[in-house]
Amino acid sequence: MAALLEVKGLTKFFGGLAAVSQLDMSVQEGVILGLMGPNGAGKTTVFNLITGFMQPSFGQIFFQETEITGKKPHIVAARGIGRTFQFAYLFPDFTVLQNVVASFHLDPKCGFLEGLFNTGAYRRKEQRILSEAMEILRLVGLEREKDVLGKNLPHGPQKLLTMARALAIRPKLLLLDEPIGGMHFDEVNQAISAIERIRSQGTTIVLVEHNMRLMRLCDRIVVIDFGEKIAEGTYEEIKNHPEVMRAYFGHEHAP
Amino acid sequence: MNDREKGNGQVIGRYGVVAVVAAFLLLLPWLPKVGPYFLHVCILILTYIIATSSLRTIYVSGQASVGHAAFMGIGAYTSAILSMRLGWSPWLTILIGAAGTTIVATLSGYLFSRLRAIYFSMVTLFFGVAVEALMRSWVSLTGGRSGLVGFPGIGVLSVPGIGEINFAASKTPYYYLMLLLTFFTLLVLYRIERSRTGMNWMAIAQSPLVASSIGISETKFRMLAFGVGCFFAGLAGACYGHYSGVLSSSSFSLMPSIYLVIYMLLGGMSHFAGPVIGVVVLVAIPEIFRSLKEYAPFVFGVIMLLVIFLMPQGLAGLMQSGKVWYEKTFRRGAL
Amino acid sequence: MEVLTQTIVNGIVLASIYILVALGFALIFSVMQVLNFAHGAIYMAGAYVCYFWGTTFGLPPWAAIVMSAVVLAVFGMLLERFCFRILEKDFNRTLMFALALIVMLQTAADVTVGAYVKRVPSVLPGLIRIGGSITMSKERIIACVIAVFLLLAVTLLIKKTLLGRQMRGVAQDRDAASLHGINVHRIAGIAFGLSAGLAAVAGGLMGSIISLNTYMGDAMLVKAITLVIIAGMGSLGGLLVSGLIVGFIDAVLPIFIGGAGSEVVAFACAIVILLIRPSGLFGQET
Amino acid sequence: MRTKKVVSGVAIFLALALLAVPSMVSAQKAPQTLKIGVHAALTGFASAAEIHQRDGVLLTVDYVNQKGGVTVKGEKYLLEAVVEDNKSTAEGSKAAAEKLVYDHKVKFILGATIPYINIAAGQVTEPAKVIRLLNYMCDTPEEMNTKTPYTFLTGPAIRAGIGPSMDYMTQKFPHVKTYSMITPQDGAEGILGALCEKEAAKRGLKQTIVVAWPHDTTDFYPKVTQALSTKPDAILLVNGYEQATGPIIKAAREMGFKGPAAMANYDDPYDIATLAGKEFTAPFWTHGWSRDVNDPQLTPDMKEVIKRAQAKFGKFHQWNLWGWNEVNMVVQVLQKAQSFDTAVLADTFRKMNKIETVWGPGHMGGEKTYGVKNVVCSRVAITEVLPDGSVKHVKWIDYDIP
Repeated sequence: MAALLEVKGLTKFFGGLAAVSQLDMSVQEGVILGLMGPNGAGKTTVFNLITGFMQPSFGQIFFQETEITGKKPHIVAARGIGRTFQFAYLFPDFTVLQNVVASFHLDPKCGFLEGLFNTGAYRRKEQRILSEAMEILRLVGLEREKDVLGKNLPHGPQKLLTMARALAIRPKLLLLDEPIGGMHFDEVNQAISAIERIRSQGTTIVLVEHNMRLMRLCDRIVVIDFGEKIAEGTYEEIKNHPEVMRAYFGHEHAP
Repeated sequence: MNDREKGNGQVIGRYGVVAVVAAFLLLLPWLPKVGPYFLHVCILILTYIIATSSLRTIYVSGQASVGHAAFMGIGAYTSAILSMRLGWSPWLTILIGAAGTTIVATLSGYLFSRLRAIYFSMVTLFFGVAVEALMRSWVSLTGGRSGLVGFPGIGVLSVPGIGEINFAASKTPYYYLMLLLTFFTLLVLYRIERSRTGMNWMAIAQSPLVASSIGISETKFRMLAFGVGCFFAGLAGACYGHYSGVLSSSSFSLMPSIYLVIYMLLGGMSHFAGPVIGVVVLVAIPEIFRSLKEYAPFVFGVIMLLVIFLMPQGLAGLMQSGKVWYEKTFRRGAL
Repeated sequence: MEVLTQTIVNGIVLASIYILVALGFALIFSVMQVLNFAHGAIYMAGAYVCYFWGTTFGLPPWAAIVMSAVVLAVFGMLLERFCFRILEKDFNRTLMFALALIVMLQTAADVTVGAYVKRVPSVLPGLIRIGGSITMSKERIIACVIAVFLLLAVTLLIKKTLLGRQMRGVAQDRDAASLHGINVHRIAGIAFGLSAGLAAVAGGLMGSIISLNTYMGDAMLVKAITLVIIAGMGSLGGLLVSGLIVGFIDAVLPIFIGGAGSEVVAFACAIVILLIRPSGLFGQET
Repeated sequence: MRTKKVVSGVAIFLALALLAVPSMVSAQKAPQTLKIGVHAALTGFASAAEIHQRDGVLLTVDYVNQKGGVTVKGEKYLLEAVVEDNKSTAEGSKAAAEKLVYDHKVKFILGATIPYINIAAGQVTEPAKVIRLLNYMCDTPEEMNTKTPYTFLTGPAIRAGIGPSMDYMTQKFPHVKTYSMITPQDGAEGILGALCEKEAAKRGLKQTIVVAWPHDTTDFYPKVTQALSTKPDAILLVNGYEQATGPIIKAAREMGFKGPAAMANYDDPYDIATLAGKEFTAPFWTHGWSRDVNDPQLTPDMKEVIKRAQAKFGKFHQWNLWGWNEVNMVVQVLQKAQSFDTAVLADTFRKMNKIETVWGPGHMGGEKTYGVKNVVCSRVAITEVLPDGSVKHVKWIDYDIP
């Protein structure tokens, strides 16, 4: 079966040096793919290239057999790729619920005029959106904080909220950039269970993470270092892969 | 139980207030001691309310424009020149003026949408002064510094049923026209802001990055906001032009633009009612202090300073905290 | 021939004064992140204070300029201490305060001395002859010299001295600077005083070249902003170039274009540059 | 937080208190007064001159009232000047006119100077049939025409000065054959340019170029360069005001122009000498007036104004004369017409073939030029600035506008 996301020879230069070079990667429908690598390996750059926040120097990106290379972020999102950011970027002056509701911009395609005349259809749509948004909040376990302003949330819940927001565009592919970075223990559990539930709903996920617990969830793992792919395989295969060892610990045998 | 009663009471109270205000505004021209000059000031206030509220719409989408008066100018001059040169009816030319303004605004809005924050403010500032300089120097078209005169007023409108309304005879028809337009403007702007479009605008204002990650096109929605805002600016400008009967470029230069911003910020940008309050206060109070002659601007300045240092949320914010305080005491009374 | 020379010299004169004003505007922006729209009004106030010292107190012109610079510098520091510092990090209120300041200063000038036609007594009246036919006014030349001297001084101050290094530090990263034990408020105060002082000197010099009026600040504010934008925020060298560009536009174009056409051209240039290079000609790409 | 609320409460109280004050002030009124509206720029760029016109009106009103006011149909009326600021803008002008016409219900408005301000005010006063006395007007057709029967020009007309200036030029500087004209870009430049060309042709002079400068010009070098580029024998300034005229002369001299410079207008010679630099203003003359109270050629009225202005404001400005002139026009017309019906008043005004201006005897004219006989013609002064920077009244020249 054809891959959901196909990345061919992706390359990005910053000035002289290559942040990503000749990266090939394909994500099958319904899997969780882990993108691993030491700091500065170029993981976030790969995300930015896929979602159109950066223009690749070379290479192509296909999503569902159609090329999305260098498309604008909002177009990529409309195609069905949701993402979170390494930092908990959100709408600080919206409540938690509004943060999620805002993300329903793409669905349903509500027209300017419908909104202006506040038609019955429009109101029904907004009602439906509201209930769906609550569902998503329940999924990540934020239903109780729904009326808190985004900026007043602690860091952990903020990260969960960004996940909920990305989920709200009903993505076929979800890119999570360090979804549990900076969370403390029970928040991590919350996040992991959320990710499992998302996956069980059949959403494909690519996630960047150092945390081994999270990596165990992954069906496949791609390891990159200095922008190049050094290994690919299941968690077990990767765990003792010499290249990975060198990349992480500088020598071949595990600590 | 008690609460529900109170709730009903408040609801009734709110509608009561609205009804009273509406009645007042509608009956204003017929009240005793309301002379033509009073109406003139009211018409001025209504014009500025339209302009300032539309400016706020642009700010809601995170675009701090400092050239709004220029767009009023474009509307005013377009309408005036068309009605003068081609002899078209002002009713038509006003609409054309507003439409023309929207086109200019949407195009420039598209170009400017690549700039954010201060850089956007700066480019709008330059656009404003450039337009004003153009109006000033293109004497053959705009009459230059001596101003454009001799274009028709709205004149006589015959409405089946009501009969003939002569706009030239008194200010009352103009007052009602502007009142209607203001109501229309506020209604439309309010609806848009409360609709998903408004939500997208606020989203972009808060974080363009996140907004684009959830599929909101920054360019499109910023253009939309700019277009909508400037449409009403053009409308206000065109109507005012035909009312005043003389246009001079100096009315659309940097300072008028800045005054619109002042009205808005002083009223309180975060509240929809902010611009309305700001304009009413800042236009009405200097009028009361006309007798101070060349010292009058001090009053303006003092009010500004008071608001800046005592009311961070602007006058509207003050109103709200006042309401909160009132409700607190009300509840205390009830218990 | 003489026309050419005079025009060129005049271009340089205007440029130097514009740069003097723009420098202050840029300084405040980069150090405090404040768009000080009142900068033009301060320039106007400088001219009037200078006139005041020169006529009412009968100081010699150069002393009048120095004194007005001092007065305005103090005024600027007070503004920073008691107004802008309070409104810190609130862009809208800062902007509003600047606008209120314009209203207050203009009205003050209007009701005190405004109504009478006046001119700051010039530092060095009279003409000089270059070659046979070319004459030039000494005061324009001297204005240019003073301006250039001040520009050099300020540039050295910013580039070479400890204070300057601290200023640049604050401009780059306020928090980091304060972490390194730099008294950010002190720096901001000094920057504000410096900027106001420069504006005052420019006002004094311009006030002897042209006649005073209470709205002379508006045009100058727009000029300053144009310079800063074309140059790019926080680029000193850029200011030099953009200043010369605008100065020559103002000195040359009106000769050929009637009325206010030259302004249209200048602003159009600014818009185009902004759209092509938002960070200005010399600003570092963000 | 609480304190903040309290303080803001106080602030509002203060604001309200402030509101109360002016209403109280405007409460008391003297009986049997006749209100006269003053429509002057107290703020904005035109204020530099028009504030002094206002002052002139005020001191003249005192003068007239001291003399017992005006007698109409046996009733004595004291004058009261109500001043409104036209803010030097079209809106401001319209608003001020509205205020004067509808709130103060004045029958006379002593008017403004700048074309678009005059025109904007006319939009209000003409329909309301209120008599408006302009100080000055730039001859743009909208300012005065057959549709403005209630607008009068009482100050010296701009076109009156041009001829005399040229005559003086040809007499005193016979070598002058060409001149270039410098004028503000206020919409009148075309009309005035053509007018001057015609006048010049009569006197065998040639107008090489018309240079128009925008109102907010900061540096006049470029415009003067443009004017001097045609190598004229003289420069003729028409229209404009001191803040511009001074720097223009200064620039011309700095660029090495030594020929005669004429201001065919009523700018104050003292101000111009100050701005242009006393040492190198001459040879220069204007139609503004000398302040030398010992000069026998000055009219008694002028001396009276100068004395009173120095007593009242500590300083005389020639725009005080305009104010004085306007008020006395009103008084004369009222006494002649013995009525408050503006139609009658306007009619009487037009018919006055003898009327006293502050500058001497005058009569009505302008029927052929403007279509209405609403222009007061009297005489213009030639006032020269001597090489030492002192000012000398040369002569009076009577004029008539057909």
